Amino acid sequence: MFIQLPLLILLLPLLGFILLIFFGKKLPRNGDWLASGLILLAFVFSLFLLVAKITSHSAEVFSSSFVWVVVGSLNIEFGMMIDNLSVIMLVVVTLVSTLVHLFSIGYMKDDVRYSRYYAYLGLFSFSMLGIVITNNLLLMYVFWELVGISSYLLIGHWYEKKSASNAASKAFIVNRIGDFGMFIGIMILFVSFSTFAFESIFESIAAGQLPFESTGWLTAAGILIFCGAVGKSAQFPLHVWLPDAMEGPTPVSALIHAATMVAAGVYLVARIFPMLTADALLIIAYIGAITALIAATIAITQFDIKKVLAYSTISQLGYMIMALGVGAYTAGFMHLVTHAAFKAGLFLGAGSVIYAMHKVLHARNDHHTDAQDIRNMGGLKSKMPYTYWTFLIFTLAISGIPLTSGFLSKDEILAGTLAFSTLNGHWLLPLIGFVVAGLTAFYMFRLLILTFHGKPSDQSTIAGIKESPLVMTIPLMVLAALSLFFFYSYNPFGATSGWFFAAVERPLSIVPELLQPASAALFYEAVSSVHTTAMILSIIIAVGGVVMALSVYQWKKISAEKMAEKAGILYRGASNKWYCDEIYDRTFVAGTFLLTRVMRWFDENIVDGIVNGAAVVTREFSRISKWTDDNVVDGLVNATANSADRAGSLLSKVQSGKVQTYLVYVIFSFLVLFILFIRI
Amino acid sequence: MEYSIMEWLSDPGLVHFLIVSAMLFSLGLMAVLSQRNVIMVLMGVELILNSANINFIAFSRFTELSLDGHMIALFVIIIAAAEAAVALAIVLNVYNRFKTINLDEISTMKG
Amino acid sequence: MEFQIFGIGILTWLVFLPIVGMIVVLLLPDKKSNAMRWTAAIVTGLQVILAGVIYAIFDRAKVGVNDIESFQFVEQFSWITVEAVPWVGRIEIEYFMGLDGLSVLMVMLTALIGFIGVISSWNIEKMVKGYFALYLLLVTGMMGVFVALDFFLFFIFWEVMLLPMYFLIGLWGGPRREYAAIKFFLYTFVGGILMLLTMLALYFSVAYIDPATGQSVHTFNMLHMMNPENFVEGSLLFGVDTTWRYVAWMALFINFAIKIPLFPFHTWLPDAHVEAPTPISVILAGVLLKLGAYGLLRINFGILPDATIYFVYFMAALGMISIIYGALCAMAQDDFKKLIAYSSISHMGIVVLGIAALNTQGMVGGVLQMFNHGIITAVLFLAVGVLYDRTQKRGLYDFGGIANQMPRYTGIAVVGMFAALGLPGLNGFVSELFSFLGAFEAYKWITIISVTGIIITAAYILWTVQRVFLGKTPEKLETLKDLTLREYLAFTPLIILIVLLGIYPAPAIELMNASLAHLVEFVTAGGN
Amino acid sequence: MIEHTLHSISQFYPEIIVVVTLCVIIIVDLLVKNGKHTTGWILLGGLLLAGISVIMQTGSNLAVFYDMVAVDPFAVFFKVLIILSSMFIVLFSMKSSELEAYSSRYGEYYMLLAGMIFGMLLMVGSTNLLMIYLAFEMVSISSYVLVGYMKKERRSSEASMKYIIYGAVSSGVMLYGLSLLVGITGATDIFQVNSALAAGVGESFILNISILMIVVGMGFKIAIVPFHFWAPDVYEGAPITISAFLAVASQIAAFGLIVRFFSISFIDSGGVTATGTWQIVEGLHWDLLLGGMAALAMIVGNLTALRQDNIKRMLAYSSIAHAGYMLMGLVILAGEGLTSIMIYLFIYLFMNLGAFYVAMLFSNKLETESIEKYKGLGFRAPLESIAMTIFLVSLTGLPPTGGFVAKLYIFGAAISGGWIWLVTIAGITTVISLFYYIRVVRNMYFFEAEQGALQLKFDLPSKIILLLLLVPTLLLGIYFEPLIEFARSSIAMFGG
Amino acid sequence: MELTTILFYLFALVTVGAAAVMVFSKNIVHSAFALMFSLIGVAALYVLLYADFLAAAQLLVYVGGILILILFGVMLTSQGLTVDYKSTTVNLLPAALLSITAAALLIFAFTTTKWIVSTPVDRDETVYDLGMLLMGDYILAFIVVGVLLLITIIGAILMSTRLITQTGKTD
Repeated sequence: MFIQLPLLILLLPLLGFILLIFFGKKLPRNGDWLASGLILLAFVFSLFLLVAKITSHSAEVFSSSFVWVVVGSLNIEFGMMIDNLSVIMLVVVTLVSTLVHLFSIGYMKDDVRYSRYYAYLGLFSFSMLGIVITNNLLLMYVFWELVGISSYLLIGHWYEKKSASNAASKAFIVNRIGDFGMFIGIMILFVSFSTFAFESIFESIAAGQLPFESTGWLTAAGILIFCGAVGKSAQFPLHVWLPDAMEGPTPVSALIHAATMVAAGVYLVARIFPMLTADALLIIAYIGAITALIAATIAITQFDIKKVLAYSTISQLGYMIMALGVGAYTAGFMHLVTHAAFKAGLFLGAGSVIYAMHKVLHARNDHHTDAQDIRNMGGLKSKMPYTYWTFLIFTLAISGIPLTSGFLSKDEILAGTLAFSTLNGHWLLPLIGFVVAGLTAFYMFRLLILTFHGKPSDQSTIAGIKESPLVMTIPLMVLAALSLFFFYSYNPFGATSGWFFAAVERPLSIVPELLQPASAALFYEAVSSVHTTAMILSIIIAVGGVVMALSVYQWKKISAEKMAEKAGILYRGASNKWYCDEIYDRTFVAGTFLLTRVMRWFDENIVDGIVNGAAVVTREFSRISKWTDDNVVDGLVNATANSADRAGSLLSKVQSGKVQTYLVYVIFSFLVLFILFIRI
Repeated sequence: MEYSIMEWLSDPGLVHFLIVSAMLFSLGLMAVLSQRNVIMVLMGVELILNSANINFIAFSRFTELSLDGHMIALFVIIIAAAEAAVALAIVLNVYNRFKTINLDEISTMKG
Repeated sequence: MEFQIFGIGILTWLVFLPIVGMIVVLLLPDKKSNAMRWTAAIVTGLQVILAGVIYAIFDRAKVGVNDIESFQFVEQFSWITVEAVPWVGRIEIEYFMGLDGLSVLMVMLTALIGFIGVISSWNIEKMVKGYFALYLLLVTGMMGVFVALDFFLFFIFWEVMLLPMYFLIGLWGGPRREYAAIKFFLYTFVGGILMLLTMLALYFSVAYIDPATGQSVHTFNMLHMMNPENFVEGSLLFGVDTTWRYVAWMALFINFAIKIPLFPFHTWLPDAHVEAPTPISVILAGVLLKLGAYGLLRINFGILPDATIYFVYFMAALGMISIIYGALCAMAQDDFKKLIAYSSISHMGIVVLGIAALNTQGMVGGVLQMFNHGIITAVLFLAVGVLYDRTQKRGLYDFGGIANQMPRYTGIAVVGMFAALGLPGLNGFVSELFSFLGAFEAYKWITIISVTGIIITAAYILWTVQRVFLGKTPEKLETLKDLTLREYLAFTPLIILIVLLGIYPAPAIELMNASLAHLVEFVTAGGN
Repeated sequence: MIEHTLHSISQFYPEIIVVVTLCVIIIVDLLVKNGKHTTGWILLGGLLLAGISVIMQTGSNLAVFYDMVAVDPFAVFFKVLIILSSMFIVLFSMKSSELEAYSSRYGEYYMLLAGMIFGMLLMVGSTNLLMIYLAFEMVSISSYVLVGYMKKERRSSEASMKYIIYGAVSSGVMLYGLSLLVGITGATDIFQVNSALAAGVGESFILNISILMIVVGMGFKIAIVPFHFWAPDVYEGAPITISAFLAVASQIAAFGLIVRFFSISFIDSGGVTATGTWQIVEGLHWDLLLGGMAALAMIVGNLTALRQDNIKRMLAYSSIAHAGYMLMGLVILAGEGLTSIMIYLFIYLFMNLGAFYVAMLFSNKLETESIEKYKGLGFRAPLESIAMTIFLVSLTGLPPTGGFVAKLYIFGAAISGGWIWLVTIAGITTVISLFYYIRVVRNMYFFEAEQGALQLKFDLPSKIILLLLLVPTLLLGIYFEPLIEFARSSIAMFGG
Repeated sequence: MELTTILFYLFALVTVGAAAVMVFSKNIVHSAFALMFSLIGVAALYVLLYADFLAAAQLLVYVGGILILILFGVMLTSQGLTVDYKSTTVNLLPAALLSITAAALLIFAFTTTKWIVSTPVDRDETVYDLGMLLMGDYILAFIVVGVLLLITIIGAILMSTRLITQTGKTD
């Protein structure tokens, strides 16, 4: 059951994809019911699997492989692996996917490529599920790329818009850069261990084998594979694609760019966690921290509702990565799960708002007002009650207010970073953690307030707003419910006592002892000692952030503009996304383009020139092809060939047409040959 | 055995004849290479052939070649005559076409 | 050997069927252009069937390479024998053909691409007779190179391709076809001369003792050349790691590098591709480039293994440069065909990198990449051809929004593009994967640098997709029609192969596994 | 004495037949003056008979006329080639329209042709220095006149004059060289020359001078650089048939002479060494000398040909280059080299005659020899253009044509002889040669014919002659075993 | 000093001197006559070398035949009645250099070579022996020369007579 069922779950969305891509337009309702039904079925199976696994075989790992191809004497195997991590992910993916499918029925109703959209959703779900259940790096990489391509297709769904197709390409290429690292990491491991399977790799490392006999390469391998996560989970410095990816339909953002695909990086790190050395983990932690901080600061300054959420996502992903880096494995993974729920909810909520705005604007034939700019909104609370209340719950959850799921996971992460700093002295990590917690609360409430509270800038627009249809609000409600604490732990202030912590345990490190991070036991001891402190601090900071937001935007005690002015360069930096895009454009992108042009020039002039050989031959070419040039060309050719009375050139004089001159040369050659000949 | 120059000079042998032939050869060559007039060139050719003939006859007398040298020389004389006849016929024909027998003016084909 | 049709071996049929077709085409009256088309289609179609038969009965366990016993479908008989020349010994040239794991996949590729080329040639209207006659001659040449086991025969087939190609580009090509044609001719001819000289040097250095008569026989037989014991003591290429062996290796390498084409011998390719008519581009990229890599494997690796080991690093480095350089140049192109041409350089660089690894993964990757690249570029060139037929344009900026007008076409083309980009699930990925895996084992840094090529590849391919297919449809393109049935016919088998081999490459890999493993063993042992 | 003479005559049928044919032509020409090719047919018949009698000489190996001439397989091979090419030339002449203006002089034309053929047949058999010179002059004097046959043409006259001046001087120099050789060795028979040299005359300085002087004369005949200057002008000025004859038959005969002369006179009679190479007479290095000249010929011939627009002139330079390739065979001091020369000549006969023939056909219709004017001919004269393409491709040396086999053997011989530098130059120049050959092809095919240009129609005999040349050119590229056997058995006497 | 020595130097002087006059004379008719003297000198040298028949042949063929031919050539190719006998030169410097080098080279070679000299045979007359040789060893050459002369005659006639075209007009 633990092998067949996951396979079925995996294949259901693929079936949907194939059916819809070929027959989508011929099916009634363009097949949305088919796609949704299939994914729902997958969800049901996943849920069943989760329950069965957690309750009856919690500690076991089910694995199955088959030989994909034989290369030389090597068997390259493919297979899958079901453990608690993967069953939880299965449920998360299928659930969010199901809800997004449902939501899209409303949201994408009038789209020209409706069936194509659902097909791509199916492709995405299939690939994502593949990442979840695979048991080896190669297949992981395969699905990794496939989610990349489905993400590309979905971001570029409205490809008539230049910005959309740009964003799609950008997302894919930036991801490729990360995947480049991952690929090299995989190569290192494969070349060393001749296998792609996690299990076998770990066994080999545990047995003391190291890639190229070097601990440095082991660390490098870990970091390189993590590069994949950097790309996919939009970690600094490869985070630039995610905000742009908001060009895709909002449900897609919810599914791919908030809940599942971007979390794949976190999942990957969790998968390879045992083989990461302390050095690698530290780098991971810092990358996460930096990402969290940068994204949070940017989020404060954004006005596009989806952009705010996008940066928030990056920030939260940074959190998760940081958590894994410091060793708070379970907390990090749990944040993935909880975040999936509330961030998907936030996006769908935003989608609901945008849908409503768009409808009004469309009805008014207004194509200038930006349906996504929060400055054009305000006071939507009464118009869209369902959306508002669910949105509020999500906001609370992400801000880490107690009684929400977000509080549980975030609190554990903060405690983890604190514990880490007590163990290793890296105090910057908890500091960033807490600052970001405060920033998160602030910008999320800013968003909430500006969107739903206060006065709209244009009353007439808001007047026409209507609540979205049920098919869109029901997913919101489901997700809102899932953002509450009791799904994860009966204790609202402590996640450790819940089933989740029991089910997902931090695996043992298998790297050589000297390279290991602090052991789980040591770590948890430290965590428990700082837990209370962390919790109190986090609550204070979260509430502080909320209050701050309220005082600026709700009560207008503090002027946002003045604050921005005071922050000066910091504000400008943040509002311009710390110029990451610009820097990349000016350096890497421009550099590459320059290089390509240089290469092209080089190729068309230098290489062609040199390879074409002696100048004579080259000129002969052009002469033959054009038959026109007679200056340099003829000079050279004549030098070797002949032409009457060209001074200085023996050969060109030779065939002068005068027989006596010929004879002079004959006799001369005779003498020359004689001199050469006699010497020999 | 030591020869003085005078002794050498006073006893004309093979080498003396050969030297005469060499001088004749180079004079013939000179005519061939430098005279513009075709007929002068042909006269030069005759000189060259004659110089070769002197060689043959000289060898015939001074080495073991015996009468073979005479024989060859005889044939060379005949061939020289034949060649001269054909050459002059061609020259006449060229003269009819070009109205000149200056070799360097007869060069429409070159390159 | 074991499989004959009317008493003639299957390989002979395979190679010379197109010649039969050519004669038929030549004999047909000038007006009957359709009959000529059908003749070509039937002949190449028969080749596909024969290739299918070979696939079905090919024994996957036999290794081939340097062992005559384990070659399959062997046809060997003396072609030219001059008995006992006093100062040379016996002279022998054989009609010697056979298949092993190295060549079988290429034969299939040639058959398939040859057939598809005919389909896509259907709308050629200019001098149909000449076109198909030359085309079929070309196919014979290509097929012959892949099955020849006698160097002389190999060389003949190799050079036979030159002239038809020259005319096919020069007569049916684009505006600068003449320049492209002569450039192609010149490059290949230079290589050919180098190969000729090396072949002769090999011939005079190799002599085997005929067991029947005890005579020492000079031979062009490649398998005899692969046996180091057959090198005559004191001959030019006798010994191991001698300068002349390096020189010979280099001469052969340059010849093959020109065909592959490797940087810096590649500049004929963009011109040839751009100017050639669509089906010829397909053939050129689909099969002709593979001849180079195949030659490297069969001849450089097989006959001069010691020099191969000596130069292998150099080869890998050139592979790397080609990958990066080709990709960068591709990115800078505005011409669709030129872009694909440069991408071919890049992709063939992967082949070289893979086989330079001198391990099974790399070799398998390399050879599979040859096959896959053949399929993929065929799709891409066909795709360009479809647009060119409709608009007479090839500039990337001439298009946009094609996806709206021609959704099915877009789907197919984009699958091809993604396969070229190395998307998992499509065949390009599998071969690139194994090539890189193998190469990484041998050369860490070279491979790491090479892998950056796939990023650039992604960039230019996506950019191309965006420029051509995405965006708003300009008005002038609004009348475009989607694919016709004939075009479908050309695309479908290729797309099926792309997907099939992407998901499950084993059917292709198992064909060559044993041979390549043996070749690796053979070369790394220095040929002993 | 009389017995020997009579016996010699019985071994001398081919030459006698040619001379008799000559006489018959004179008589017939006096009787019948109809401006038709009657005399041509007579010559053709005579050649046929001569050919048959040559073939009947196969296998005999003797010296006739008091060791003046040898009748041996080597001579037979070359005689076959000479007669074959002569027959083609006679056929060409019957199809040539530039000769038609002189139809009243057909008799003389064929007489001179017969004389030239007679000289060539003597050339390849001569083993006596006097006979060599006589044969040489025989060929020369006839060809001087034939080159100037088109009397009304300025360039024909000019060519014949240049030719005779150049030829007279060259043969004069050669004669001088011969006289020195005779003086040094005291012998006129080349076998005696050889034994005298092998006995050690020891005077390498004067010997070298004499050999070089002989090389000047012989180099003039095969138009090898640097003694080639006459060739382009003469080929251009002469009637195409005669250009072709000079380029092929004359080349063949001269090579026969050179090969025999050098490899008998200057090879140490000790014969073949253990490694299969020959020893040269001490103090001589004509292999390097000839090698250098071969290299020069390949370079100069091919490079200069690039610039030519006149097809005859281009083919002249190409012939110079081919002479260079063939000469490579002689510098290799082994039987393979000679075999490869003979194979080359055999194939060269068909392909070069073919190229000249198509050029002639085109110039018959187009009245121009400019390659530029060939534009669009590929569509106006399909068969002829295809044939031309094949001939040129064969001259380039691409398989599956005979030219490839020829190059293969020459290159192979050079490599096996260790002359890598020479063969490298040969390779490079072969690439260069591609340009000018392919330019003709390009002009024929890659340009549209001018507006209103008509199809060129050729009569059936023309096409049959074409096929007679085309088929061997192609066939020899695929199956050449008999040719090799023939060539190989013909030089058995040199290899011991 | 013996008579033969004096005669040798005399004849040698005549031969070479006349040849030099021939080469350097500006008047072509003068040159022709100088050539005659040179050829007579050669004939005299032949006599010194006991080649009586050859000397006779030289006088007959050369002086009697070739020279007349040359003079005819001079006459026929001179412009009309106003005879321009001027002969000018080209390539003077290279020609002189090459000729002198050639002469120097040859003389150097001749003087340094150790010739295998046998005792000179003082022949009475050579005609009979030559006749025997001509009918014996050199019979083939004799015949060939016959054919050659035939060809020459045909050739010379072909080249020098005016062409009668088919329409009957002369060229």
